[in-house]
Amino acid sequence: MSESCKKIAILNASSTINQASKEALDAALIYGSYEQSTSLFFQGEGVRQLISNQQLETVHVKDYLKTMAALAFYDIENIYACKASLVERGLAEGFHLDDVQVLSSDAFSDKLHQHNVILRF
Amino acid sequence: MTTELEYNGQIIPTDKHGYLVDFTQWTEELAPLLAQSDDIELTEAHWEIVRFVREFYLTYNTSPAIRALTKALKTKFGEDKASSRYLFRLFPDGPAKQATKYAGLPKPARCL
Amino acid sequence: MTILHLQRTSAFDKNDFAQCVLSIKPDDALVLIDDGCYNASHSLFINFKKQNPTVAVFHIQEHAQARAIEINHDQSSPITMAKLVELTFQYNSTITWQ
Amino acid sequence: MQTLSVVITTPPCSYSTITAIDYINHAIKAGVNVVGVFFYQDGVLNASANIAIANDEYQTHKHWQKLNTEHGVNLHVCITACEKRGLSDDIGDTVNTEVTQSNISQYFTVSGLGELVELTAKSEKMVQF
Repeated sequence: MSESCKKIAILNASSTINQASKEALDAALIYGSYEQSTSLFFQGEGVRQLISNQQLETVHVKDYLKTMAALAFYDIENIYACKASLVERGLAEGFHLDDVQVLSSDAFSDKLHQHNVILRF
Repeated sequence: MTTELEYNGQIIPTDKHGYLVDFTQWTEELAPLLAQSDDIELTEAHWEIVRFVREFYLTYNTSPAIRALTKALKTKFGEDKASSRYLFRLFPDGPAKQATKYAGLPKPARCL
Repeated sequence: MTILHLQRTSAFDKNDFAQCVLSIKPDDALVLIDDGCYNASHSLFINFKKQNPTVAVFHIQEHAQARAIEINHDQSSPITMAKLVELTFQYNSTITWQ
Repeated sequence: MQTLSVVITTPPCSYSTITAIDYINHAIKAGVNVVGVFFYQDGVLNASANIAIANDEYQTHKHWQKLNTEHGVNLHVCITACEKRGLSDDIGDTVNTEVTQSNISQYFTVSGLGELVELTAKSEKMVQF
């Protein structure tokens, strides 16, 4: 598969306590572990996945957000959040991840356009 | 095939593949017992990986897939111990599968 | 690179379309599919058309017809499923908004 | 030849799935090589061997079957997503029984997310439904 130099974007659009969000992360980790260039995008309700101090275990949901801290081991270094989505929801940029790039809608879309395959969950 | 381990008069439930049902019940004494079912005797080299995998799980709430494992090992132990060849020599059925079992962690997802 | 945006949900029900319109660039195209056809009369769509008159917009004719949606052809061009397959290969990538 | 893979995330009883099947059939008619279909999230429910839909409704499962048998389209299901939803290829693989059974339709291939990566690499285009 090394001949493929496609860039993969996983566009996260579901809120935190949602099976779709965990399965999106699983897909991203697989692309990463197969050495595919992979980026994570958070837009709409998806931005909620980045907010710190969420306590998923309180409602018996496995805290997959902790797994995001391991993204670097999967060579996933590009993480983008849509500023407009944060503002619309009154969310401050208090993330549980360090390397999130918050982008205007235009810049966010520019980044998306640099990818060959885009999956939205 | 058993669905529990007996240790020190205590019954510790395992799933049908031999993994602990509750990872918090694990103690270091259980590791050799878990390895025994695969006919593996744990050496210090095994232990390094088993402890590492458990720590990874406790930090990130997931067991590392092989590539992530080698990458993470490289930072800690250097190139020699971070090759998948080295890991497969220690854990012939797959380091992700076996090291997690002895570390008392859940069976990694089949598709990962 | 260009993106073919496949809009499958109605903005009267879900907010995917709001994110979709924010992500469309001038050389992209938008296709209204399934309940996405309902967006033709949504203010988001009408404003989008005003601000981006040159972006190609299509809808699957059968999907609009099935829902008794009349779409003005200068707002969106009716296409068949066969044409959608063609479009898939004319753009660099696709995003499915659903 | 143009190559295409499709990702399905909608369940068999969703009308959205009909659109996906329609799209794949048109791709085949246009001479596109459909390398594979990957079922993920609730999409894996399409692989159940126990789907029964009244005769006067759209037979989603029969259309998948036809794509596989008549057009050789590979239908891959993510086994982890399956098992979470009660679909398995090793039912009965518990204590005291050697018999394994499957409730996954024979027209589907049990795969993992690695197959999604393969399909991505092997196809010119990837479309999600």
